[in-house]
Amino acid sequence: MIEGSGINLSVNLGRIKLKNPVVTCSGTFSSGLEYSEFYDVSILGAVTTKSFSFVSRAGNPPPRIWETTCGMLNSIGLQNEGIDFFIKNHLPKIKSLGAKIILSIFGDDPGEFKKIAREVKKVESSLLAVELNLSCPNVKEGGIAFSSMPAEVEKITEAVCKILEIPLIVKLSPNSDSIIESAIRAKCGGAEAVSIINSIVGTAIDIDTFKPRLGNVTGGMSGPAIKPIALAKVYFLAKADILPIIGMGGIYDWRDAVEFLVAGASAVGVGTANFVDYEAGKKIIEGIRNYLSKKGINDINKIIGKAIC
Amino acid sequence: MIEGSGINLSVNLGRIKLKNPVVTCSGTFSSGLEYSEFYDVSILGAVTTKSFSFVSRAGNPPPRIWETTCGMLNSIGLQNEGIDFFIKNHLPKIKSLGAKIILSIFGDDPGEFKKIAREVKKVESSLLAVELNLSCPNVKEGGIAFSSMPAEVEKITEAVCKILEIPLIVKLSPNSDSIIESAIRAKCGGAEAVSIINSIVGTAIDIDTFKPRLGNVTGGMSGPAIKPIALAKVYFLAKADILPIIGMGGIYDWRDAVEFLVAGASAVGVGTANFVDYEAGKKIIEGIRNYLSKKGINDINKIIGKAIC
Amino acid sequence: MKLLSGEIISNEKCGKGLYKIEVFSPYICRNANAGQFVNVKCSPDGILDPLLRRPFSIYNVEKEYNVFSILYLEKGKGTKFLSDLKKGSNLNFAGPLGSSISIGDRSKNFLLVGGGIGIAPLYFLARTLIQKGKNIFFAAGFKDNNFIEWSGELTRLGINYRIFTEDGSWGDEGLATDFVKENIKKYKNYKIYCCGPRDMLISMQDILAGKKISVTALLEERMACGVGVCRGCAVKIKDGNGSFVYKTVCKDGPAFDLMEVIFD
Amino acid sequence: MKLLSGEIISNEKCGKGLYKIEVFSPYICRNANAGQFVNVKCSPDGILDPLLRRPFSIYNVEKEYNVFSILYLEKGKGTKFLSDLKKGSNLNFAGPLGSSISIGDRSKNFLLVGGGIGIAPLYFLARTLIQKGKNIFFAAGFKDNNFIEWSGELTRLGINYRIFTEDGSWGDEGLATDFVKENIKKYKNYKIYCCGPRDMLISMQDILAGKKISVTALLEERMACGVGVCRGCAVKIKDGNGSFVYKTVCKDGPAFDLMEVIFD
Ligand SMILES: Cc1cc2nc3c(=O)[nH]c(=O)nc-3n(C[C@H](O)[C@H](O)[C@H](O)COP(=O)(O)OP(=O)(O)OC[C@H]3O[C@@H](n4cnc5c(N)ncnc54)[C@H](O)[C@@H]3O)c2cc1C
Ligand SMILES: Cc1cc2nc3c(=O)[nH]c(=O)nc-3n(C[C@H](O)[C@H](O)[C@H](O)COP(=O)(O)OP(=O)(O)OC[C@H]3O[C@@H](n4cnc5c(N)ncnc54)[C@H](O)[C@@H]3O)c2cc1C
Ligand SMILES: Cc1cc2nc3c(=O)[nH]c(=O)nc-3n(C[C@H](O)[C@H](O)[C@H](O)COP(=O)(O)O)c2cc1C
Ligand SMILES: Cc1cc2nc3c(=O)[nH]c(=O)nc-3n(C[C@H](O)[C@H](O)[C@H](O)COP(=O)(O)O)c2cc1C
Ligand code: FES
Ligand code: FES
Repeated sequence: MIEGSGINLSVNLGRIKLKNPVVTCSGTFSSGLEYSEFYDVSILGAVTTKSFSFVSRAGNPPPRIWETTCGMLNSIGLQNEGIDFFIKNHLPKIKSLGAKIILSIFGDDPGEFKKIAREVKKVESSLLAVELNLSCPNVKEGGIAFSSMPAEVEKITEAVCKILEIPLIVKLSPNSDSIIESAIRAKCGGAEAVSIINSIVGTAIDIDTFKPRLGNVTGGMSGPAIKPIALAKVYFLAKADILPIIGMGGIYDWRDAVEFLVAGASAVGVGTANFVDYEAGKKIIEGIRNYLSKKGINDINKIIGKAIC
Repeated sequence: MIEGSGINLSVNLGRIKLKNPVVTCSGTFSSGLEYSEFYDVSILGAVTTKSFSFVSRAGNPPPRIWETTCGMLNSIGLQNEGIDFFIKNHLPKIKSLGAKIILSIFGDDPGEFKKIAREVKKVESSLLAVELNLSCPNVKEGGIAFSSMPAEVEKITEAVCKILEIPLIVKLSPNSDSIIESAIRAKCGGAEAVSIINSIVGTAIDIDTFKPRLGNVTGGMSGPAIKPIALAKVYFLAKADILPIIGMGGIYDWRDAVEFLVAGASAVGVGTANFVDYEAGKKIIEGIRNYLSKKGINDINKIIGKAIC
Repeated sequence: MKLLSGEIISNEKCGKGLYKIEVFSPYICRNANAGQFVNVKCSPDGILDPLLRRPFSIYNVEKEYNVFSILYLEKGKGTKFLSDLKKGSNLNFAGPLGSSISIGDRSKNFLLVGGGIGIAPLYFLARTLIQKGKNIFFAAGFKDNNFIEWSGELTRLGINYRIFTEDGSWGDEGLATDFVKENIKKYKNYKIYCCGPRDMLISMQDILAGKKISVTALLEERMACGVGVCRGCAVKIKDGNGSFVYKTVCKDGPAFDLMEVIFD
Repeated sequence: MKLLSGEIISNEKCGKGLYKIEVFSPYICRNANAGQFVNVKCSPDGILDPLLRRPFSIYNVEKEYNVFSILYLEKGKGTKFLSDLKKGSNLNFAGPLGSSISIGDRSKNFLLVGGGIGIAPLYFLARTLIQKGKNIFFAAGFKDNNFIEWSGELTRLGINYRIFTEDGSWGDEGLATDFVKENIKKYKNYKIYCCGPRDMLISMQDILAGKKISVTALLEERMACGVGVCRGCAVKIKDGNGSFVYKTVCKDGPAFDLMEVIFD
């Protein structure tokens, strides 16, 4: 059902070739192993792993989750077991499932990014691409992400680019004005594509205790509530025509995914939706295919950016 | 029920004294006349009018409204009959209802703001305050608001401040990094308080026609979906302790209102909620009073900013 | 206009995705006039998806029983919620909203042209006209025979009517507007009211261009407030100076002089 | 673990805001073990408020009928939605999630200490232990007598139990934990399982400090995914080096060695 039927779903983001435009969002799919119990994750365009740092990180104090109206806040704080753990434990398993992998990495400074890249170097042929998470809103309370410092974006991208041969994706933040400038710098640094958006800074407060609902005071907001905001960011960046875009933020079903493609994203990321509908990724791929088939469109590339005027 | 009971609900934002902290958001309550059919609008802390410009404005082409998940986009484009119409037609009526009035004004440049201010001067004793809308996201497609140019914020505030004696509120945009800087400049210019947030730039696209859902391509997002984002902006600005804040963005019920107060807002604005529950303003005042009474708190000022650490 | 809660007396299917809901409300029955609508909260208490209220024309008012009704098509999540509501539970709505159609004493003959669910407000109008002893012809056009079960209600009015369907499965094959076009001479002294899809209204404009027949259309537009404050439901209306102004469907309308409406 | 849809066999009130829902699911009945939970979508198809699934312990499994059940308290909008679900409609849930409690052959005697709705997973555990021929004592503490209707189910298990209520309106006045404290010597050779409010678990830690009695607690934490991918449901667990690691309630738990849990 997914393959065949004469409709082309494959997209290219520079050197990154995806058999269909649906990837998972970093941090919402782990390395794909859990969800592989619900469906064959190799049908996805790619699995984007959660962000790994050089050494393991404990993450933020709980509570880490707060549900908001049609959205959620998280302050996970990049809890992860470190890049070596990923390489030794997750990578062989997820590879054996046949999934294409985008590895998300995160560092506190350009130096840490380089150190991770050197580790990744050893297995880069097993990976489709590396995504540089320059935009986590959860590290410090309201902390500034690299993504809002365009010069840093270029520096880090360039540094990693010198080490790795596989394509780089730069993940940018909606929490600053500088998406376009940062995308330009990412391109200068050698990136192949950008992912937008990471979660939006938000908070919630308990009116009985007067304490924040999250251990880390603020968190990153994601889910259907933020879709119109994410879509506008994608639309404007696509219009600026700098690098291919993986669009994400609030995608819940295939209609949302198509909307991002039409707005100019070359691929889409499914995040929070995975928590609500464990089969979201699969259903979105099927939905896109049916949509194209009903519309008599034989190539997904024909709708990408169609709304841009 | 609303008055009496020994609980103090009155708050001061500099020279602006409100009998309770609940005001309406500009553009969501017109001048209060329609809603006065649902309840006595004089019970509100104040009615903030929609934004008036010097001469009338036709507004943006329809469609102007799109519903999003737990929120909405609008691209009204500041349709209004001009400041003279307000002064001659709305002002006498809303005054006769006993409502306190915050007049929102909007201009294309400092010159227009001055011209409006000179008209307003004639009736300023009838007004509680003037709100300078420096942050409408709907004027141009993705247009830059004054609010993202701190120097302009100061210039306009100062210009109006020289003309009017009544307090000024400056309404800022969430669509830029510069809220804190703009608030500082607003203070330098002589403002008494800031209102945050105006609506957030967003869009939606019709996947059948590939056209944007709004005549103006992008619009301003409002409603419950944006609450966590607005609350974080209020929290950080309150922490910076520059000017008193009227907090708004997604407030739907009294719990939301209390959350904004606890986060550091000295007053709250009710916007989109008016469209869903025509009595929202009234219910929120009652809800806040009951909450304080149940908690045994006799003065609302005791909870303002309680969450700031 | 008031924010109200009324008991649902019945909520029954009368076609594919077509329902009629009857609600107890003395206030609406006392105050509503043809052309007005109610704005309905289409989610349970405390649930905000869908967020905005949904506008529905008042389809009928039965003063004897203090019951008014809405005829509606299931389209999306709001109307899905409505169709699941059980008899005996309460409907949260506000109304009557919009301006009433004022029926002068001068006109005697009325032609009502409805397309699809657009027949809903015209039904209330027809009942009002009957009470005033007017002469009415009702031309109703549909895609197919989905409204056939409903048509009993039309028959019971005892007025002259004709049904047109695009697929010919019920009544005459064709469009109600084609019928109007062919017979327009007959309706010179009629006042015309129409409600239906945009294309139908545009056809009516074409047919009536230069004809000096009074024609009122009931318009639809996406709404946020429903009470005239947000300016969301703007439609372009000619202003006499060759230019236009934006008027609100929810407050200035839904009824407008069709020849003044600019569709673009 | 699977994403499932199962017919609701019954959904009945058994106390103020307390309900038991029975759902047909051969898969859950085949695969679920004590300590596991299901993650339930608590809004209609296409409606996203509330957005996230709600976790509920599996309360009972009746293999003969392929029916499992959840005992739940109405708290907010998710559980309100649940309580409105009608028999014959379908429940959208995923499970069984979390790790199973493994019951070794060595232990013979089990003390179960439940507080409030915390008795739900312990009930399934008790049934499992009974099947294995274990000796069980169930100490259940409540605020008031709201669970009195439910207690018939406990009686029918035919095990020894005692009920404590804070207001003395049912069973003995007092806390289940005070009972455990006073009688701790009796339970030296017991394995203890407890589930209930945070304060109860902290009391249990105090009571058992230094006692070398094996005690397992079933924890709760706000969840996003429920399957171990988001790290949202983190709890602090001692790591042996005097430090701690964050473990997930949804995958590593919900059952943890209580003496290793750091509440701060
Ligand atoms: C003045 C007026 C009177 C109406 N009278 C009737 C009636 O008597 N019977 C009936 O079946 N329908 C009527 N409609 C249309 C009705 O409001 C929509 O079908 C309904 O809002 C769809 O809601 P939904 O959630 O099911 O669909 P969705 O498609 O999920 O709605 C999404 C959004 O679009 C808006 N919307 C969708 N369709 C329309 C439309 N045609 N006009 C305006 N807004 C729309 C909704 O209000 C909502 O904000 C009327 C509309 C207006 C403006
Ligand atoms: C492993 C586990 C097992 C549980 N088993 C049961 C059970 O058998 N019976 C029962 O009645 N309840 C149980 N709970 C608690 C149940 O999940 C909450 O009562 C329910 O989520 C409340 O949802 P709501 O929408 O009604 O309330 P709301 O307060 O509106 O919920 C808001 C948010 O908080 C979360 N939340 C609220 N209370 C809790 C809680 N106590 N623990 C975790 N998250 C919470 C919700 O999931 C949601 O994201 C269990 C919780 C966990 C973690
Ligand atoms: C629980 C959670 C954890 C996340 N962790 C990461 C992460 O480790 N790295 C990253 O780049 N983005 C992370 N994100 C952001 C998502 O990848 C995505 O950009 C964002 O959630 C918006 O998409 P959505 O609305 O579809 O979830 C996380 C999001 C959530 C909800
Ligand atoms: C339909 C609509 C029109 C608005 N018009 C104005 C306006 O004229 N001036 C202004 O300062 N803000 C305007 N706003 C923004 C609101 O005042 C408010 O800042 C924003 O909607 C966030 O609050 P909410 O989520 O409670 O609606 C408008 C918002 C809406 C929804
Ligand atoms: S819907 Fe707000 S003015 Fe008509
Ligand atoms: S809820 Fe996601 S890891 Fe537990």
